[in-house]
Amino acid sequence: MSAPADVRSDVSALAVDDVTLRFGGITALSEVSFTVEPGTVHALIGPNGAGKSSCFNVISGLYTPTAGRVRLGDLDLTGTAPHKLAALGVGRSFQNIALSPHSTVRDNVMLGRHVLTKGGFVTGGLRLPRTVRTERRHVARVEEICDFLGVADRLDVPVAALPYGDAKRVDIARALAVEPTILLLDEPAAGLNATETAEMGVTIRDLRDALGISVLLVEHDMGLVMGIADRVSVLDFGRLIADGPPAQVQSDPEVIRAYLGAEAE
Amino acid sequence: MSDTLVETPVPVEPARKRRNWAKIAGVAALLVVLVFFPVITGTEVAYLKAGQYVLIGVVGAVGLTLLVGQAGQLSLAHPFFLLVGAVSYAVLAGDAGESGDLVGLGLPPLVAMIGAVAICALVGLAFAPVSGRLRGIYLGVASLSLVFLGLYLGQSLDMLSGGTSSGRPPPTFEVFGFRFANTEPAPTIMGVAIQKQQRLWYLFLVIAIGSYLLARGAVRSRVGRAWRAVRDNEAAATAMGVRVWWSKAQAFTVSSAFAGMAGVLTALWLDLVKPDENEFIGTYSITVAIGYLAMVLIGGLGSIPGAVAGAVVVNGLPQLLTLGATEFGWFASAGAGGLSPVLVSAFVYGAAIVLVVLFEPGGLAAIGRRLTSRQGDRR
Amino acid sequence: MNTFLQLVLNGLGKGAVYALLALGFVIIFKATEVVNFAHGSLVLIGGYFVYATKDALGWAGAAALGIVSAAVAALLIERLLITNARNADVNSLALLTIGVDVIVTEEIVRRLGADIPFVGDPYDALPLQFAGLTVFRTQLVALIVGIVLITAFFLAFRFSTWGVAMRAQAENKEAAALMGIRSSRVTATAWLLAGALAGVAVLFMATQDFSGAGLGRGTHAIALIAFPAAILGGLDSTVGAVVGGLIVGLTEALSAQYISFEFSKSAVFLVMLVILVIWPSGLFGTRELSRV
Amino acid sequence: MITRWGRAALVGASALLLAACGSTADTGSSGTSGAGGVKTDKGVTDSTITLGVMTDRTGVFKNLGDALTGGNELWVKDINAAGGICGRQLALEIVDHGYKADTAKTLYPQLEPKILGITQLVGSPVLAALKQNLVDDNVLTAPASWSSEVLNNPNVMMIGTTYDVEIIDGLSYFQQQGFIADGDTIGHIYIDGEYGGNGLRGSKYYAEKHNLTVQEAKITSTDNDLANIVTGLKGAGVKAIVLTTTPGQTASAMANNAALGLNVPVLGNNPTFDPALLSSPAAASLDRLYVAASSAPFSSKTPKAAEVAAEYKATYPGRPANAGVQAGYVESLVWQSVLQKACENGDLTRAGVQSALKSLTSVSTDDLVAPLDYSSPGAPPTRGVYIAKVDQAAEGGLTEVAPLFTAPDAADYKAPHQQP
Repeated sequence: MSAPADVRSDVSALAVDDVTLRFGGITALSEVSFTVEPGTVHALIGPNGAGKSSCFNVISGLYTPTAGRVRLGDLDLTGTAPHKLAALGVGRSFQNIALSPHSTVRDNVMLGRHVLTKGGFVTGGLRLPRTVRTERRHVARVEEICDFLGVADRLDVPVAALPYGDAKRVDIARALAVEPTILLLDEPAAGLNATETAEMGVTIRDLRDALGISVLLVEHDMGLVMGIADRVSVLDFGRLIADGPPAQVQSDPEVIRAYLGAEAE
Repeated sequence: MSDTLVETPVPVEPARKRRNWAKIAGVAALLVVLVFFPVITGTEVAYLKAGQYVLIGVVGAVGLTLLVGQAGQLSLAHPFFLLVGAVSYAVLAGDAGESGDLVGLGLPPLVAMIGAVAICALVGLAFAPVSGRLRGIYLGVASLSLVFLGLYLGQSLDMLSGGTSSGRPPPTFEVFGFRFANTEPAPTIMGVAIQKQQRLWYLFLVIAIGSYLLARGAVRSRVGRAWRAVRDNEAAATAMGVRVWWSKAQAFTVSSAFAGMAGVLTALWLDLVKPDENEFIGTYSITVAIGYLAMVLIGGLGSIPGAVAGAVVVNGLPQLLTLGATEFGWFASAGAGGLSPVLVSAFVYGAAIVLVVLFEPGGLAAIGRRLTSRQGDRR
Repeated sequence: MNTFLQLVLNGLGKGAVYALLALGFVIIFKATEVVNFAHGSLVLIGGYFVYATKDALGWAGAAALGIVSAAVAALLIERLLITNARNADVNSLALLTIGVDVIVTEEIVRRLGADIPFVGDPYDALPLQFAGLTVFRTQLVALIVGIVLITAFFLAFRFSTWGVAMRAQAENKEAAALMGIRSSRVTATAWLLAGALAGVAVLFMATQDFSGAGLGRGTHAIALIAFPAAILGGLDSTVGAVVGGLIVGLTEALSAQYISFEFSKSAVFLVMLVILVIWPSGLFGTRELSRV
Repeated sequence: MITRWGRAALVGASALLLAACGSTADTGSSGTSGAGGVKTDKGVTDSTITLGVMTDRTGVFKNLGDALTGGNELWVKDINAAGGICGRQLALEIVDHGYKADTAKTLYPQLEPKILGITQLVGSPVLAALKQNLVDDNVLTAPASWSSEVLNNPNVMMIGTTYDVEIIDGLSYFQQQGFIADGDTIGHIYIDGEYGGNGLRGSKYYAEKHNLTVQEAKITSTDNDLANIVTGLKGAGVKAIVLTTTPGQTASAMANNAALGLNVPVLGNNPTFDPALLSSPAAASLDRLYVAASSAPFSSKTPKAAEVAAEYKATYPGRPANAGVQAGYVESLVWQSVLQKACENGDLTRAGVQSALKSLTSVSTDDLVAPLDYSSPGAPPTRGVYIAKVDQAAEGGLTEVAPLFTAPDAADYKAPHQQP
């Protein structure tokens, strides 16, 4: 497997560089390093409690690492306030769908355009023709994204009324609406059945191919990961124990031990 | 999310934009009635007065529903901002008073009105460190402190508020030389003289409609989406680039500004700015805080049309019942411990709160939607 | 110095009653996470029954009936309204209790009519003097009753099956249910006890010594002052309720003298505000009211 | 968004409005001649004179409101039995505002066209909110409030003396009795508002004259526990306490005065005492309370007061009995003098009533209050008070300890809106 031919020039590598994270006496991450190459689908896996979420949260700015850096191309993301990441081209989805349940699909996905638009209470409230025109343009783009994710026929439906699988897609659509150069997906297949998981895999590859952006996913589902990832990093007890193409990682003895050990627990 | 409040569910049926002629006709008819209301009431100015009072409620309730319903911050501080708005208007536009011991800057009334709203917005912004840190009921009770503080400050700073004794008269409102007072000769509409009360009606109507449209626009735009996102999930909002603390502070600021405008209108309506004598009964009291909360709850949290309906119930009902009491002899036994208009209104809105929570979290707005079976207001 | 000591005495006496009221908020909150805005109307219901039956039953009988009726009223609110609002979250339920409170308060005040009856016959306005200080008998009795009841609650929380069940439920509702703890019984008991506490409190509140006024709107207002007591202590902490009650009583007494009387109520709320800004869940509260 | 149809509707409505517009000089009627050649405008027909009552029958002052209204109604009954005034029967138009300014503000335009003037208006927030209306419409009003602060309103007809004057007279009495001396400290507990503020003005004036220090304690009308305040006053070593409070607050002040071992004499304004206090837990501690008032108490031996009280009890059994009854009756009695004078002048218009009032220099009210002089606007119409002391044995709980008098300091006192 390889990166698609047409990687966008503005997509840079996301580098996790020697990141250590401690809470009090507990070390959640210990000198973890890996790089998400531009235009690749990169998976971060590991048994429960391996530090996947901690690592994900360091990248998305919720935690500041005790040591080490996170870089996106030339930009140092370490310690950047989380709300600033979207503007820097980082989009993320959530494991347990974090949408506004009573708002429509369109409304939820439009939130992704927040950093791409301007305007406060008064400009928004007045609905000046210019604001309305801009808004219409963004709505069109959002509808396009929703179409891509296969939820275009549900635009006016409140999220609470959607089946779980569709809601997950809306969550990803919202992350894409940020127009990210790197998309962070937190367990995109969690809660999906086998068919839906397979479809999700196809969607992730498709969107990478179509947009030429990088994707970093944290995932439990081995089948999905091995099927779509260009590269896999494996964490165990806060350490990186393997990093390479899926086939190589799959056969790594330490990875097998970690997973079996975890399952034997 | 443990701390979102009840909210208005939007109907499930998808419907493309389709022009609903019945609705258009209804709104047009309503506008005509509102515009000709002074003609309809004619010499029965009391009913016009009641109508003005409802419009004040509309302005305040629209502001509160943005804060409580859209941004998910429970606030009981609305009366405090009404007071700040009323006093600011009197200070900015007023003079030193008969005894010469009041602070008055003598600015043009229109400037004073805008200034009063701006002052309320700033005071609301100053509360951001508290409103951004507390949630749910904790924020509700914390915001109640402002009502107590307002009472204390209103009583202490009588050079601003005029004191609880006699208060101070708010200067007559005027725009570009047009005074909202009785004049000779007066313009007429269909034979009805447009004097002070009729003029105030139009002023209040324009401000209420403006508030309504502004709020509705905001709710449908970027700022409204950010509020709802922060209300429903702060982490997700943050990931989408929303500065959570600012979004919260903004909601409190905006809501305070609406309350401030309602305060200015209250002063003009009463012809008086005067702090209350105690914190339970009065124009800026806890009763009023609960009244405003009732408006937004009854109307359906977060719904702008719902806030209007809530204002009609909470501010309109007691006024109408009182007028009916003298005109038609209702509540004859009120004095002897029977029911009085105020009591009946309190029962109605108390019961309405209970029923809304029990059976229809979407409030009157949801009921209205169901009746007209039209599409939701795309909150 | 005497002035200061006297103020501290006044503050502690009132603080004991605030603590009883705050404990009522806390018990309900621990069991159901609902903040009961209708507590003031439970107080009024208890007081009203004392007033209505005092002549027929004598003070003791009426007091017992008052306590029972406040408890039953609380139970009714829980059974008829709270449990039927299944889809509402806890904040909505708190708002529901505001609606209940408006109705009950208005109705009781209407029923009282022109009367503002005092309900503390056996101990009211018979002060004890020593060393130049005055102890108001109502407050002394309130303090003793408060200590006894609060101690009893602490013991009950720790040792009784109900207390254990309730703590389990407060920790984790699902787990408690799995362990066979019947949630509805625990909840109902919590409301019943909170109502009874309100019924006890009113026996001290509508007195000359405590509030200077009989039963009426003012009694309801006092319950509102107990709100900051519960919140600044931490809504899920029984210790917090006691400490909060005393802080409110002392803040009120001391600020009345050393700042100004009219500031004393604002002072209570400002103290609460400062505490909340520093500790968003109160002094002893543990429940994290936010999550990321 | 202001949608296209929304804009269309707005434009349409505005167009309709413009089409309907016109302009007219709205000439105010200057009165028409009615029966007996008397000029009249609002509230007076050939057969009836209607006066308004804006009272509180459902709010915090419902006891007072009911009693005042009872007094007004008794007077109407009496005067109509005696043939009315100016050949016309008297009628009342009664509205209940529940002590809410917003309700009163709406009720007023409904009431105003029907009445000549107002014979009872309860509630200082209500009076403040209606001040401009009363001036605009020239409605002569007898407020159930005795603050000299409202005398800047030319349409206010004060019945009796004002709170500030009561206190000045009362403190003069205290000094004469030797309770206080120049240089002492006194406490003054007052409700913030028109009532308390006016009472405080009296003690401040007296303190300045006699070098007293006043320990002020501001409370609201719902504060009923004054233990902390009295504790503070005791600490300050006050020789006397002045109260401008509600009866309930008086009870608390008196109870604490005794309980805390302070035991100083206490001076109260007229409204501080209510006979119901005698059956409250504070009853035993009331004996140090002195009340200064320009009107006689409910149980007064004054023949007219006794007659009104008896008539009230017979006519309205079960309605609250307090000094409000006589106060209501006396409000209407003054109106009676005004109306009779206006009738003599042949002018029962609102303006006519105003000028009739200003020509009255000595309105007699059968000794219910001291004679009233309305010829100097802004000044209280009388400065005389009775001093009464609480006495469990006396009917109504008050014994007169000083007959009607005006202290020299009270006579010299310049009320806030008094013309020089």
